[in-house]
Amino acid sequence: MDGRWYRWFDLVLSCQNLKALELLIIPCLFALIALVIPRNAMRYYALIGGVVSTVVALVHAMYFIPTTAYVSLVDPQWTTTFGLTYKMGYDGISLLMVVLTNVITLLILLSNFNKELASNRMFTIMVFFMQLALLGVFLSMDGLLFYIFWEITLIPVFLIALWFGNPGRKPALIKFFIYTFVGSLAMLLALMAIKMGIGGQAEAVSFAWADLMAVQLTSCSACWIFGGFLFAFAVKIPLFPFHTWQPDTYTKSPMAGTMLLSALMLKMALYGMIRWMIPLAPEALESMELPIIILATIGVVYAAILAIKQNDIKRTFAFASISHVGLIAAGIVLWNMDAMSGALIQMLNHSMVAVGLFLAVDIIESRTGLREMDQLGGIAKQAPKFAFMFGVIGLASISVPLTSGFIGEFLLIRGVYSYNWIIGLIIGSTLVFGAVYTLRAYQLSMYGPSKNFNFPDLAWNEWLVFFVLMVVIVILGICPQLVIDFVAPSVTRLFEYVESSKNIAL
Amino acid sequence: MVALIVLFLSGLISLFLAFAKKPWMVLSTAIAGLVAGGISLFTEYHYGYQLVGYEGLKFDQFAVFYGLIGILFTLLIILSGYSSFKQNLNHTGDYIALLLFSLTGALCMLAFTDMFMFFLGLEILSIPIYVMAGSKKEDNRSTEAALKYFLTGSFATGILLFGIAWIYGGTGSFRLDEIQTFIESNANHQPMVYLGLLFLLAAFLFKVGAAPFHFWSPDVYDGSPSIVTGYMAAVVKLGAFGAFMKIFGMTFGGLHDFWAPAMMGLAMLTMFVGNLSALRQNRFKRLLAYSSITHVGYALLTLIVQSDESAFNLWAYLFSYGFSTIALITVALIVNDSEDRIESFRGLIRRNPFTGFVAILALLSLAGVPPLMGFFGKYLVFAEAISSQPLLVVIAIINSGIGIYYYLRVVILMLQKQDANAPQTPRHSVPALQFVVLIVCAIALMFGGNMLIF
Amino acid sequence: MSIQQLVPLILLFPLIGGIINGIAGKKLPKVLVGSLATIASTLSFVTALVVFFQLNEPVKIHLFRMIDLADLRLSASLLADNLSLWMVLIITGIGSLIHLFSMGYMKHDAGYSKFFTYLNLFIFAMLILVLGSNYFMLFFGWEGVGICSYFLIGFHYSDAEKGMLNGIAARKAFIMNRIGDLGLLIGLFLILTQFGTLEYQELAKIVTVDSIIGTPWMMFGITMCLFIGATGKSAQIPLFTWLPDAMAGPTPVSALIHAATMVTAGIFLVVRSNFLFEHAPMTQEIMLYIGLATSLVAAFIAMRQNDIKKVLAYSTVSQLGLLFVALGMGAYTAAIFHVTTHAFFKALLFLGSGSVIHAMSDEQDIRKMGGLRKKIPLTHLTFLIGTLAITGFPLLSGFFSKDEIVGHAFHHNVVIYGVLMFSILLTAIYMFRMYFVVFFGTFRGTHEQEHHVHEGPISMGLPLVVLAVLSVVGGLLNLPGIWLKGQAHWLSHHLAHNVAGLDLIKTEHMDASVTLVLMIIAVAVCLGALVVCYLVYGKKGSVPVADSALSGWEKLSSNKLYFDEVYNFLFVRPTEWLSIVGHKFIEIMFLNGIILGFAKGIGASGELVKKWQTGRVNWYIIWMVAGIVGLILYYLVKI
Amino acid sequence: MSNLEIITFALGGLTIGSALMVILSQHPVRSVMYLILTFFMISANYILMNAQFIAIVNIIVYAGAIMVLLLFVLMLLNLSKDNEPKSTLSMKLAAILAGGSLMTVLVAAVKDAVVAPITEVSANQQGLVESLGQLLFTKYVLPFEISSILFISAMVGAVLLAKREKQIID
Amino acid sequence: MILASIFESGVSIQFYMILASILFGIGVLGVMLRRNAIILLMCIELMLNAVNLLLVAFSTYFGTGDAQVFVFFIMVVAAAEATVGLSIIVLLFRNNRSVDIGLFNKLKG
Repeated sequence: MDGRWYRWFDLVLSCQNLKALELLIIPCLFALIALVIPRNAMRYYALIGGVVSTVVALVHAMYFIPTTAYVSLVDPQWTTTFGLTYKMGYDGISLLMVVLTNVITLLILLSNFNKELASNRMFTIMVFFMQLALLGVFLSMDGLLFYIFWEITLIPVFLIALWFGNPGRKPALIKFFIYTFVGSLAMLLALMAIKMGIGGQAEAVSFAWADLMAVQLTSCSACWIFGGFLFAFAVKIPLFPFHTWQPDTYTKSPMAGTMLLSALMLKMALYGMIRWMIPLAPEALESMELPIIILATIGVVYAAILAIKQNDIKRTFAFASISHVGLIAAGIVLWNMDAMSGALIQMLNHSMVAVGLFLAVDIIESRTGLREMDQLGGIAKQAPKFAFMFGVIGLASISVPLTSGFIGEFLLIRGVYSYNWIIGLIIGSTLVFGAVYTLRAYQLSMYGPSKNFNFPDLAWNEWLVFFVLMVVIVILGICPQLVIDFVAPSVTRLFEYVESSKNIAL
Repeated sequence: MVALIVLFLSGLISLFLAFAKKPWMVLSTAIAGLVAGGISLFTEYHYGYQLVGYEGLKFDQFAVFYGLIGILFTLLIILSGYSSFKQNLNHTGDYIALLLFSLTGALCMLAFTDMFMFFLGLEILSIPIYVMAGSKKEDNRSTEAALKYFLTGSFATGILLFGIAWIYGGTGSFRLDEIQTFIESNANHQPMVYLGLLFLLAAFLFKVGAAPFHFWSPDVYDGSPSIVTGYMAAVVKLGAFGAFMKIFGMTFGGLHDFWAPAMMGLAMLTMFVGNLSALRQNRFKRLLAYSSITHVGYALLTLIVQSDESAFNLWAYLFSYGFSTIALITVALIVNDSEDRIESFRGLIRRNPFTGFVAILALLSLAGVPPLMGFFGKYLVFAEAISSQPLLVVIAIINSGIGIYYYLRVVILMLQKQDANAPQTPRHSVPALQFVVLIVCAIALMFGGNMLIF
Repeated sequence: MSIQQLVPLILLFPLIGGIINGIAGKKLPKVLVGSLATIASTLSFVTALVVFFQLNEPVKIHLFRMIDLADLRLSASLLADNLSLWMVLIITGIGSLIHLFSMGYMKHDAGYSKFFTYLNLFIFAMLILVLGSNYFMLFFGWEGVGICSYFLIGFHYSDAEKGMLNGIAARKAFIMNRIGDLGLLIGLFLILTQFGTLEYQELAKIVTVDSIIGTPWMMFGITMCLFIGATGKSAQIPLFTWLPDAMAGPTPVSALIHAATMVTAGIFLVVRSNFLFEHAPMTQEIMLYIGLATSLVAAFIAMRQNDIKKVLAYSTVSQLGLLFVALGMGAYTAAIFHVTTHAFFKALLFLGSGSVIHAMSDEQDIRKMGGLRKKIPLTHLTFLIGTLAITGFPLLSGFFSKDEIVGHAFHHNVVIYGVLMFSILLTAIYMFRMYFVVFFGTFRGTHEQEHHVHEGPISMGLPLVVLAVLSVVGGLLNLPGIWLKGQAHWLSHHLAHNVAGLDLIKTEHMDASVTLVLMIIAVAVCLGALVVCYLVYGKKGSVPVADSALSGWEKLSSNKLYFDEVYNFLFVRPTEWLSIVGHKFIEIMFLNGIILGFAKGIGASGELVKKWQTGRVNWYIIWMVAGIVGLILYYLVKI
Repeated sequence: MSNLEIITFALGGLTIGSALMVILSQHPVRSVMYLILTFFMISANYILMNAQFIAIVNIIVYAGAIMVLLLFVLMLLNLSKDNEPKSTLSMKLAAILAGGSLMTVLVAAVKDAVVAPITEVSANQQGLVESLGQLLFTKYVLPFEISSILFISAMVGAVLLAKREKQIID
Repeated sequence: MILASIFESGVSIQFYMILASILFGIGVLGVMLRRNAIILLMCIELMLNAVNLLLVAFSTYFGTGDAQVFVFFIMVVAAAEATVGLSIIVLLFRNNRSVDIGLFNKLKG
């Protein structure tokens, strides 16, 4: 116990290596200043915040040289007794997610711009708070820090859903919170296990990523640790049998909540798989690969089939989301360059599509008050711009060529296919089923003669959101190599790192 | 030692100053006494001052740091309870003096070196609280709580004494160091040692409120005046756990293999009982009581897993737990209706944003949501335990998962809008002292956790 | 400009046209929109012509890297060779004509600019499909045309009565195509796994007999997957039911996409992959029989269809079946030849039918027409030429192209020849039946319609005339040896490079006298059908009866052999059933039930534990004592 | 068996008997009386064990002060009637089961105990006032002083609880 | 008169250990069985006396006085507890006109 009491005071002295942290500080500042911004200026303020953070992220991306692989932001030279090191930094993969986070946050703010919600102080604060937490997740290079940020993300999204969500949300939200919380606890368990040396291996020096990587696991404990992570991520993604919170939560959340959940929080879990789950316990990958892929495949087909006859349009897209992300998860555990590139591209695509689709749903809902497809219809005639944009997003969702969705799914299905052709064939059916439910949803709501509700076409901010999404989708669909070049060195480095750490173990 | 005297004297002076019917004088005496006590405690440790002649009390690092948070919590509780204390001018001095006396008992329980001081300290800690529990004299619930606390507490005292007697019979000494030496130097022990140990264990489990010795705590927490509940949860528990750690973590460390499995079983039982009972509670303090039972289950992990860090981990855990409890009790004092229903928190965040915010922080901290202090407390305990007792940690984690439900229920209630047709609950004004308490708690809950793990 | 620069231009014109129309089309005057689109398409055609005459050897144009991974290099590049340019000429040529036709046909449609946007984009996608230098590009175009087709089929989605139905037809088309696409995609994966590249030229070099010895199953797998893709796009059994439904789209769309170009993408795919198919005889056999069956089934169904466009649609399916028979026999140039002529006369027929529909104020049922011969003479004349061409009337284009396939079939297997001839006979019968019912007899429409019947504007007439001329003279492209020594088989020679001269050899070794006999039989079949139909429908003027009055084979034919019903029963219903049942039972009751069960179980045990807290001190102490007893027992047991 | 042993065992039996009567008598006053008797028996035991000071204090404090206080309260509250409600059968059964098994396991645990051999046989003067006084005011003076806190809090508590508040409206 | 230590004349320490255990057990039994709060208080005193007996027995057996001082403190505490306990009981009686602890079960669940 000696000395512990005084170590508090050493903290200030030992911070030596703090580099530019503006990525994290900007949302933090914007969240704080939002407390004193007058209500009628809030929407502009929020938009400025989104733009600033996006620009900063883009500048980081511009100055990022893919081949240097890792840029450190915080690298204290000390370690706390309990191993929390506060190490933060990014490589290509992280930076990609950082840019994605900031862009999506901006889009979320923008898409809410013409709503009453945008003037809400708490909403603005929560969005920035969420951005901060997400950036923390993607930038953390310390296991415990990762976990902490991971858990923090739960709070703003929960509050957004709770305060601004649809009627009857409480049970769904409680289910969501507890489910994901329990999942995260499993991850905490795994992190502690790997740090504290369960199953005979030596204790790790700290929670720093590299230190955790250095731990040699026995294959048994590797499986447990892998499983702990997997549970946390599987709940958040969600993979097949752990998805039951998702449709309810998506349906009951407000647009911003749904977007945050599907476009960003879900990516967090996938990112976690790439950065933490597999690298920390690669020994278990061999035995866990097939079960995960099988679960993913079941999820892909199952959710797609369920989506076919849903009447609630939001619920349809919720199931669609389950169906799509299963494929990404399968691609990640394949753990090879092709599938990983596909997974990353598809992650971007899924974010864009999620934002687009849920924005479309919200536009429909806020203008007609309806989400039931059998009562909708004829919107395309009244709002052709909207119909077009919705169509484009829908096409990206069913992975039509020239959209990023196609590239992603092409690489992913190919990856799964070369792993096992039967599974590849089954998982490939997502192309067919995806078309079935997406087009059904699109047609039932948009086609047909006009119904007796007034449907104004897109407002400028909505149009802008869709336009940005469309541009990103198409650019990625035509030049996926942009993304691949950006992340490939980092991914390669990650693979080599994992491979070398595995070799020592054997 | 000086701290003890200072605290006792300030209690005594408060008692008599109360005749002046100027409550602020009592309060300032108490605050001065607490501050002086804290400072003297710290300097005593720092300069190694030791009363000559008798070694019944030893203010080592352990005692000082446990004692300091005891003093801090008492200070916060007195500040928070002042507005209710001063309502009854006749007894303001009594209340504050009793709390201070009780605190001296807690200090004794943290600093004792033999069973005399331990036993006396325990009684000095308990007897004022028996009285305080019943201090709402016209309220049947309060008197019932006092009766239950008194009866079960005295019974537990009997158990404890029986245990001490057996220990004495087995080892021939009342002094902790002698007992420790005796236990560590002998391989096989007489049944008396084991019996004494088990009776002591039972008594301790009673004091901290672990199953199946926990039954008193929900009723007593529920019935007692809120401020007493806060004191019981924060300070009494601190004293009891401190002594527990001293006796079981240190003195009986040699017999760890014997008692740890039993304690493990009871810790699991405790977590489940606390958590499951808390799920369907409608009264806030009762919920808090069951939550505290669960937390006792977690804290027991530090005892089960013996390591160099145990004492610190326990300290950190109690530290984080105490702030949450005090914050919640303060909020309950400000907001709660006479029935103490959880429903009265509905829409708190809109009515009293600051109060609601602190309450939510405290609840989430209890639930162990990072980056609040409660998470780090929990984390320290679990991380230390995971390599030797993975199963126990898994069960604790499962319980954390169950526990989130009832915390979340209250949190959601606070966050919700009020029904349009429901009678509007008034905005509650927050007295300045309670506001200070809330601010201190909020800061501690938000940033204290990070400090804990340095 | 060099070919390297010209070829991308071919692609660029329709793309630019589409984009301009898409963005600004609503604000521009209609004439400008239409002519812009038409000019874009025409410019493509002209450029393609220039390239066509300049081209000596295949040219590959690399545009940019698309995906560049360790073992997966996919680039956006184009390949200009004889085959692709031939297809480009057909697409842009016929495309331009149809654009022109549409300017008149769609004049009164609200979605005028949207229509031309889609048309241009379709041309663009189709050009990518044929010009791409690898299967990946092909797949891009492949799906792209699917999407354009989807939007064009569902073009009138906001119609009061038929909007939703149009949508459903579009969706059906897209999904059935998607099933085929999945097959194609798997085929691509197989090729990648096996050969490591998707470039046609590299593949053609790699796939030598030596390198694939020992993997006949792989070749079979690859080609079957490609063929599945082709069945989807080219409407073969089992994926053909979408094409007749696709007639929900505007008529020019049917002409362009569902007759002349898109549906021949499957043919193009197989011809492109001939180096693969040549090594998979089993696939070729399967292809042949499927083509034969499709041809027969579609012809049979067409016999008792009364919607003018449906008849043409089934006729298209039937002709496509014929083409697959050719491909199955390895007669690639014959297939391309027939694709070309078929594009001419089928586009002509569709445009003609469009003209008829236009004249009849959107009436499509032939039973409500009749006697239009006098009222719209130009349409009548061109329609007649189209009909004669498709039925193989001597010396018209269809005669020669069909003849070549039939000749191959005769040499391949006489039974197949027989069945094929039967199918051709059926084709002749239903085509003449339709022709006579529409143009002969008395007018059977409403008075209003009669009053309104008129020829379309010049923009509609001109394409008809051009296509009619082409339908007449198209046969010259590939005259059989007995007709014009020396200049014979021009197209076959032209494409020889692409198909490695495989079937040219077969063609040239045909016996002249046999060819002559076969021709005579064909002529006999055609003329026989003409005479019979004239007698029944032309002279007697009998009108097809209502569907409900049919029985026996007629009922079967009229109900499309119940294909849709069977598919519904086998695939659609079970899936929907699964969806509903899965949601209700697996999702809600089982998976959610487990979670809720957990929650309920915990809640119930909470209630139980709460009961433990009785509120009575005695009990509390009893439990404490029990705890102590337990502890001591633990001691007694342990020590 | 020596006389002393016989006396000791008889005394032990009487102690147990009177203690049992405490919990078995229905009338509270009788219980108190039996308890006083038990205290006397225990004091006798103390004397047998040569602990005179404790024996005297036991009688003075317990039998004299505490029990009289109890009796006084009993009378004051008019509770001397035999009106204590019976516990339910299940509770009785559970209590007897728990208490019986407690005694059984206790006896089972201690019956084989071997207490450490006596090292100082000679020093048998501790039971006297003098030696205890020595201890109490030298070695254990701190607990002795600190027990004052206990008493003052007990006093304050008693006053706080038992005092009748002035009724504001009388 | 100073008696010789009883343990020198053949009585085993076991006897007092068992006697104290039984007395303690009787006290515990009483606490569990009775419902009159005052009787409960008495039973607790009985338990404390059993402890005292045990301690005095050990004290005599070991020949040290510490345990007797401890007994002294136990008595001190017992007195304080009795004071507080009785005042609680008086308070209860004043509010409820009864000291039957079976009636005080409003707090439960």
